[in-house]
Amino acid sequence: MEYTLGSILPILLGPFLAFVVNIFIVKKWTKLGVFLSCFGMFVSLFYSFRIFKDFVFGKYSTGYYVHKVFPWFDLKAAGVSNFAVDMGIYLDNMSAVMLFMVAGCAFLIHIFSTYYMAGDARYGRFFVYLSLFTTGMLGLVLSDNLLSVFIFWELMGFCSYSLIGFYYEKEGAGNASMKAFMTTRIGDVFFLVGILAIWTTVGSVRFVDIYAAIADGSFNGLYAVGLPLATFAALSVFMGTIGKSAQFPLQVWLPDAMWGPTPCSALIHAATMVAAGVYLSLRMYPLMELGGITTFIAYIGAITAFGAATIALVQTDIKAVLAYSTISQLGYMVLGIGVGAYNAAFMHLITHAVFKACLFLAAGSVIHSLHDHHTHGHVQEMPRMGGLRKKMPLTFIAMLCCTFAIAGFPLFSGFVSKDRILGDALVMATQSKAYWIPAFLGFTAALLTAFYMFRMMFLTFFGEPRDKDLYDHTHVEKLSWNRNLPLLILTVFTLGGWYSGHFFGGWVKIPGVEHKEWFATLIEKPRVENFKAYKSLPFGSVDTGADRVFEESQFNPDKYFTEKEAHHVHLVHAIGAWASIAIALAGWFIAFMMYSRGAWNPGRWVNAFSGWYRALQNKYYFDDLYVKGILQKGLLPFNNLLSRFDMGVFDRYAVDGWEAVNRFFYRIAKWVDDVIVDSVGVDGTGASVRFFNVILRTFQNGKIQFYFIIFLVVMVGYIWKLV
Amino acid sequence: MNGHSNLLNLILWMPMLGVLAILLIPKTKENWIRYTALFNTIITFALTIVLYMKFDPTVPGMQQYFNVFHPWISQFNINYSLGVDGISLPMIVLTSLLFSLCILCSWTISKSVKGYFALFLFLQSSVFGVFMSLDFFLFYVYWEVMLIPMFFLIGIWGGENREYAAVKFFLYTFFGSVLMLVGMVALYFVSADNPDIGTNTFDILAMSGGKFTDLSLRLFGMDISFSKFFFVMMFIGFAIKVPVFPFHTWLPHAHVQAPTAISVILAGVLLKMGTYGFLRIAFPIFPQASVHFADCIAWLGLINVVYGALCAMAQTDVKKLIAYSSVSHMGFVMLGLAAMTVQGMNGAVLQMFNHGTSTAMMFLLVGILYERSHHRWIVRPDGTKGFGGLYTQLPKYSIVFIIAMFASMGLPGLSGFISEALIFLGIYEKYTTITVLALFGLLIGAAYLLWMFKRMFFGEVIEECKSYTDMNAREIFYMSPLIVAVVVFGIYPTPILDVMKVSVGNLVSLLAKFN
Amino acid sequence: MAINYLASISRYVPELLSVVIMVGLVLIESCYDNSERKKGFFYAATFIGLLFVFINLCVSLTEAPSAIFTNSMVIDPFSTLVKIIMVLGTMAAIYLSKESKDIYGSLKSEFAIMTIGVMIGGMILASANNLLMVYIGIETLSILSYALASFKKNEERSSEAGLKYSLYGGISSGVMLFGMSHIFGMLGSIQFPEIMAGLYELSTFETAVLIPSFIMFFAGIGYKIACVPFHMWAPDVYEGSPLPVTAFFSIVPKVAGMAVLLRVTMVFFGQEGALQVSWVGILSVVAALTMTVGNVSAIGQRSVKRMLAFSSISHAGMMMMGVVVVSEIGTRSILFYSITYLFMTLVAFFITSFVADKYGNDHFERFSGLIKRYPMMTIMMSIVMFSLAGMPPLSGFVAKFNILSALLSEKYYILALIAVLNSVVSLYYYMKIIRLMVFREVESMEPIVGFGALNQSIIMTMTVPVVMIGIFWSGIMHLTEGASIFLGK
Amino acid sequence: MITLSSYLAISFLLFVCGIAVMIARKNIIAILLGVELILNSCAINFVAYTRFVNNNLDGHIMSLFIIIIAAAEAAVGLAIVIRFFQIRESIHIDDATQLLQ
Repeated sequence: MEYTLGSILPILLGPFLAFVVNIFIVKKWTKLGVFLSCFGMFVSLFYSFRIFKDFVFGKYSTGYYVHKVFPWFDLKAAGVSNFAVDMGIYLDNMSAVMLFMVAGCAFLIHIFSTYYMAGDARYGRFFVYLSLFTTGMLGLVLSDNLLSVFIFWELMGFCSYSLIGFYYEKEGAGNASMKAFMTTRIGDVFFLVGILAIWTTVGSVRFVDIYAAIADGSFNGLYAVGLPLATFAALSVFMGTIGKSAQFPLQVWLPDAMWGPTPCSALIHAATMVAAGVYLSLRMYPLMELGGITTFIAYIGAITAFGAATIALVQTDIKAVLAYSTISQLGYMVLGIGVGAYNAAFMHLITHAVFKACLFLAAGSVIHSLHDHHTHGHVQEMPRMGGLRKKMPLTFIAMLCCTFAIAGFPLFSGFVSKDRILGDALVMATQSKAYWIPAFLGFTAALLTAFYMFRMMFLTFFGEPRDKDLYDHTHVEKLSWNRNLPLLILTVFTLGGWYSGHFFGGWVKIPGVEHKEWFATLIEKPRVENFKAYKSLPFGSVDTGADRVFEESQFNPDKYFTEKEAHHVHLVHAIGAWASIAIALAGWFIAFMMYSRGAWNPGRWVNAFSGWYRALQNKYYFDDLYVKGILQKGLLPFNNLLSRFDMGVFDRYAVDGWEAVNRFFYRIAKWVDDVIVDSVGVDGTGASVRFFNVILRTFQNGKIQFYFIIFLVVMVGYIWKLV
Repeated sequence: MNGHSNLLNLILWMPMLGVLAILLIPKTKENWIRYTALFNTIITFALTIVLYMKFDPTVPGMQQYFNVFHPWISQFNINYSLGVDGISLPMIVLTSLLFSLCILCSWTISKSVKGYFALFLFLQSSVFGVFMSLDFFLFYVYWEVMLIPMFFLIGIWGGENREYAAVKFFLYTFFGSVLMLVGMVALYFVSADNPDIGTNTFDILAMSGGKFTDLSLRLFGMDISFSKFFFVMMFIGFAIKVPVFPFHTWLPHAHVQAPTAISVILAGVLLKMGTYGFLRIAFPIFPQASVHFADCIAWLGLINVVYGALCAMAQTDVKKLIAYSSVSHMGFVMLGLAAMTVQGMNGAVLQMFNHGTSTAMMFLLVGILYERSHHRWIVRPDGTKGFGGLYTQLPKYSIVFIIAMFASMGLPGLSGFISEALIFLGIYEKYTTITVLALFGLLIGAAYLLWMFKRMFFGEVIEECKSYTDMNAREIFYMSPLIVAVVVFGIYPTPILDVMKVSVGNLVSLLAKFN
Repeated sequence: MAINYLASISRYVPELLSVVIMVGLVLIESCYDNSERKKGFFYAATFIGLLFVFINLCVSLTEAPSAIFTNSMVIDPFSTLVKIIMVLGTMAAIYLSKESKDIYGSLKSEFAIMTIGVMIGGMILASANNLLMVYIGIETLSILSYALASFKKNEERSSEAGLKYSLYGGISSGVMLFGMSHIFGMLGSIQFPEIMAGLYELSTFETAVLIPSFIMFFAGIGYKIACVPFHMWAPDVYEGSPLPVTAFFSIVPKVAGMAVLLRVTMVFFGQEGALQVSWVGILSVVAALTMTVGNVSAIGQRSVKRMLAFSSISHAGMMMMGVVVVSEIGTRSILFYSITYLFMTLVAFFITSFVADKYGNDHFERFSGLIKRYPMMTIMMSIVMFSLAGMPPLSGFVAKFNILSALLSEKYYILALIAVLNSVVSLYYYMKIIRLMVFREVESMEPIVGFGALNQSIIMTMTVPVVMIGIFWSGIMHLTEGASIFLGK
Repeated sequence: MITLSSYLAISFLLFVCGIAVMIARKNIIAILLGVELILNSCAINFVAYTRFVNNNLDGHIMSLFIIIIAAAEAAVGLAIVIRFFQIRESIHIDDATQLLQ
């Protein structure tokens, strides 16, 4: 396949042009606009798939990449500077997979939105944002450098702001959107610091250049703010991930993101936005490794995974459960990065995107059906649901599959990816004691995940309806293509076989199907030494793919290990796999006992751990800490103080003060006079004037003889001074 | 010395022609006056576009083609000398653009229309003069003349406390500029001693290039470096205009009290004159001192960024908030100047332009709102909401506001980002700590704007906002060029960067010699 | 000898003509009874006469300098230019007195006669080339001024002003004379050229002995200029005198004093040495003090007249800065300053006077909202105020620029800084009046009688130079450059 | 032998007396007299210097003029004092303190 402008850019231009056109037309011709958005997305999906096909079915080589550059702007001045900023497109296996996933999910979410948002007053506008949002993510994936990553990254921040604040009549939406934007922006600022650090060191922010610089050792021996430069840069970039991917301690924004319409939650939580953070960390993995912060990353990931899972235990809002599960799963991905499970982390990103998109859409489907006739709003509270599987069987099936996937049941995608992460964590733990805690937290979180997901399932779909009135008003699910098709497609992709190559774990072979561990084969850590002499060509020139020879890669899971190590690793992986299965089942069992059978009363647990329960309900008080502690008690009073200082003190005394100084001298002059001659014939008009006149008399007291004295004193003074 | 084109003359005097025309129109024909002013500014804008088209971006320094030179005062070797280079061209274009938009925005002014528009055009001419002068004396004259219309425009058409604000603005700036005056005259007298110049001169270009590096002067029995001493003088003069902390306190007053159009001009153009002064005068003439004081400039820039942002956050008056945000944003320009690298300087000049457009949008929007509400409280002093639910009530307005707001906070894709990124890139290597801290200023910048937006636009429409009407055609019309500018230059900054990069590079290489 | 005198007289026409006018006016005054006809005739004679003086002076501006009356006076372009300024100031003051209500109707003609007398004193001072002429000039100037100060003879304040003025004048002229006598004793001559020649032959000890004498001499001149600390009389006198008198005082005696100070400095201290150092040292301190005290005092004033009076003190300080540099460029800048200052002050006093006549006082508040009633006058007043503060492109700025360039050409950086900072301070109170006129609401819409068409056009005519000199000052520069001081050799 | 220094001493004495009178006396007429004393001390100086040091007429002319001008000054001064007295009915200098800052 030829990589030209025409074959890559439509991915981006599809949704982008739809966005631009829609700005102008969507209000008047809503249907056309919506169609345009979906069509743009389809174009994007089509071209993404072409690339995906070329990379995965065509070249099938780990080293294959396409890099295209075109100039953006430059500051070239003869003899002074040669500085130029180029944009570019960098395609390798990872971005090809990512592109397909993003475009696919986004397309399906677009389709679903035509169902979900149809009655909304701002139906059209929603698609405007959606298009831009997708553009941002696709652009980020296509980017060949950190700067354009940052640009699209921020663009997504803006879109998430707009989408979360979509229902702007609600005060809460305003808070949530601002919170989302500000929290991620904290990470962004660090990310920008990282970009600057890298840019000034490497002289470029292209991935290939950074890899080459790492290989060349350009970072060695350099320091910034007391840290080795690589560590500093890696930490800064990772802070970007923490913000965007809602890692501890900046996880607070993501649950609030559900203020937006549910499809947009699906987009934020699955394909875009949060995925971007992990994607960035994966791209910058060599730097993280060089900076030696992988342990730190593992801890952050594990803490997030565990902490969010615990909070999810007590949520009653269906979307909130999903939101915390997202944070938790993102924690897994970050944990994966931390323990060196590069491949698995990325796979979890993809699998999670698929099943989480599906979960959210399904949740949306549920919520959309549950219409409260009293408040005229949708119902999201699980305590009011129950027994819905009869009313909406298709949604139920979709959601069940996804729950299996996320809980890590065998055969489903979540098992494939999560198990590998946990396995690698276990391997790391056996090698270094520092990793025991992340590994332990990871396994615990897996148990919790299974538990809270099944809790959600049981509460929603099983048992008796708890709000009879609501239940009765709920329509039986009618098949509609734009509601069920996306769910169906996504459900199909929750199967693990799409990713592992073996639909039945390798035990059952389907005849006629070649079983390839394509994912594990194609995605591997960037090997920086390969980039020492890279070649990037501007658009328009002949593609370099032809003159480079890429060998078809073979699956070799042990290529990083010696034989002895490989044995050990296999053993640990096997233990990990069985443990995960056991844990998933245990989670299901507890949830079953509690919420389906009612054998164990959750209330007792609540009472027993009431302190913890409260802490969990308050999300470990992070919001309180940030909003009340830091913002309301710290920053705002400080700002007010500063502002008052600025206008009250600074301005009054330092600036208006010059007049006061004048008056001061003026008064001193008067006062001196009062010492020399006492006051006679004060012509005061009022008490105050009199008072000041008595105290502060001038030289200019009107007494001519005093003037004479001054005259002579000064003159004698001059003479005395000069002679 | 004269170039082939009289374009600069034409641009400079066109508004004065407008002033004359307006003075001749009878007071009662208010619409005639408005249309004359509008017509005049549009012609001026067209002329600046012609200038832009004819401009040759490859020439470093002044474009001989456009030079205008007439002897003025032979005794002092003062000349009426105009020129344009890559640094002044964006400013000239920005000026003419903003002025023509502001005429539209002042359409509703009803108090002595004649005086308003006459002064307004007078202001435009003097601003052009500042950006075009190549003679220090001429520069100074325009620099000061500009204060007079400004004083009246704030003082007559301003808000409640306008008198105080006008006087403060005037005195502050006057204070700074007289220091500059001393520096200017001192330079004149030492310039003859320099073999490169040979004669007493006010010619900025002749004096540029670090020719006064080795001079010293005696003050109170101490030998002080001439260039450092007068750099500080000029620094204060320009810093007040920028405004750099601690010389910034006139700005909130002036902005809050000034009528909308004047706020726009003040923030959009006049503040840029300060940084332009650095680029045109302080840096080229005293490069060595500039390098010597770069640390101070950088720290002051940082203080501006953070302090301005923190103060902005505490404001309950929208306009004051935006005024402080200008303080913060001009801090970025100062940072870029302190960097003295290609990226930083280009970023600074670009930021001057971009801040001009984005902050103009903000002020125009606040003005539009003010016309409806007649107050500007986000939260009233008694704690009640001043605005609420504007998003629902004024959808078009809100969209434009969002664009302006995000442009102002430097969202990629909108104009502020590239300039800020360039500035940071330029300054990072030299001042890592400052960069990191300044980036937090950026963070706070987002915080106060979003917080303001949340408080004013989200939620239910409060009772008093229900009567507000959305933007009308005129308002949309004058906002649209700015929207286009903000978006286009955010995506594709080359049209501006191209004209200025060679000139800026010239300056950077000069400074590099002394680094 | 007789030929010599005849030649001298031919160079002395302006002064003689002025004397003739003065005497003639006395005659007219005494011959006619009080009628409108007399008034017309009287003023016609005054203005036509002064116009002749003016024309004569203008014509002689380009003539080569010469010493007349056995070297006791010099007629050089410098003195001629100073005289031109004084004549213009006098004419304007007389016109103002004619229109003003502050001068009693019956005394208006006397005012004209006396101001012409003061002007003659100033003329003598401007061309004085020996100590006697300086003394005679100062006394002529002073004695008539005493009378002018107490012109509102029924008013206690006015007569008190005259009293103070005369007593202060007495002591300072006495001190000056005492200094002069010792200078004469040490150097053996009262002629400037001879004194100058003698000065350079003195020993260090003798120089040191002379210094007190010079300081005493300076005290006399300083009193006339009203520079700090010899300014004490000025605020009281300015306040007590009628407004036209104040206007007159802030121009003619000041310019004359400045001329003689300049001449003395150039003649006696033109050469570098211990004398020059101490003289310049005193002058620079005095100049800085004068400016600052004048400005700071002006800030607190309620009355516009007093504000203008104080500001005239600070302007005198500014002009003295030009003396400090002791060079051609300083002379030039002072002359330039005087010319611009003349017009600015006149316009300011004219407008103030008419407003004050309307209300009976000249407090700042009386100017409130003037723009609503008299926009043109407001614009003129604003222009003048900005000009006084030194805003470009008005002539006040150019004048200050000249002074500044004189200072900086001799590298007096600190003085220059003091000078410019003072102009910031001055801007504050000048702006106050603009603020009131433009920004405030109008007190009443009643017309102000003084602002008739003629007066308005006169004020506008006088404002034209304020603007034009600010923009096209090359010609005036040329004029002042030509008007160098003739040292009498 | 009467030398120059004797004259100078006398004139200085007179000068100091004049100053003292001007400062110390409260009677306006007396103050005017003080002025006269000062002027006369100057006249003595001029004459003495001419007599002992310079043999030209400058000093004499000076002193003549001093006498004339002193008279004129005294005349105007007295006129003003009379005016003041008519209004204020006092010639006490401390009554002339209407004008002050």
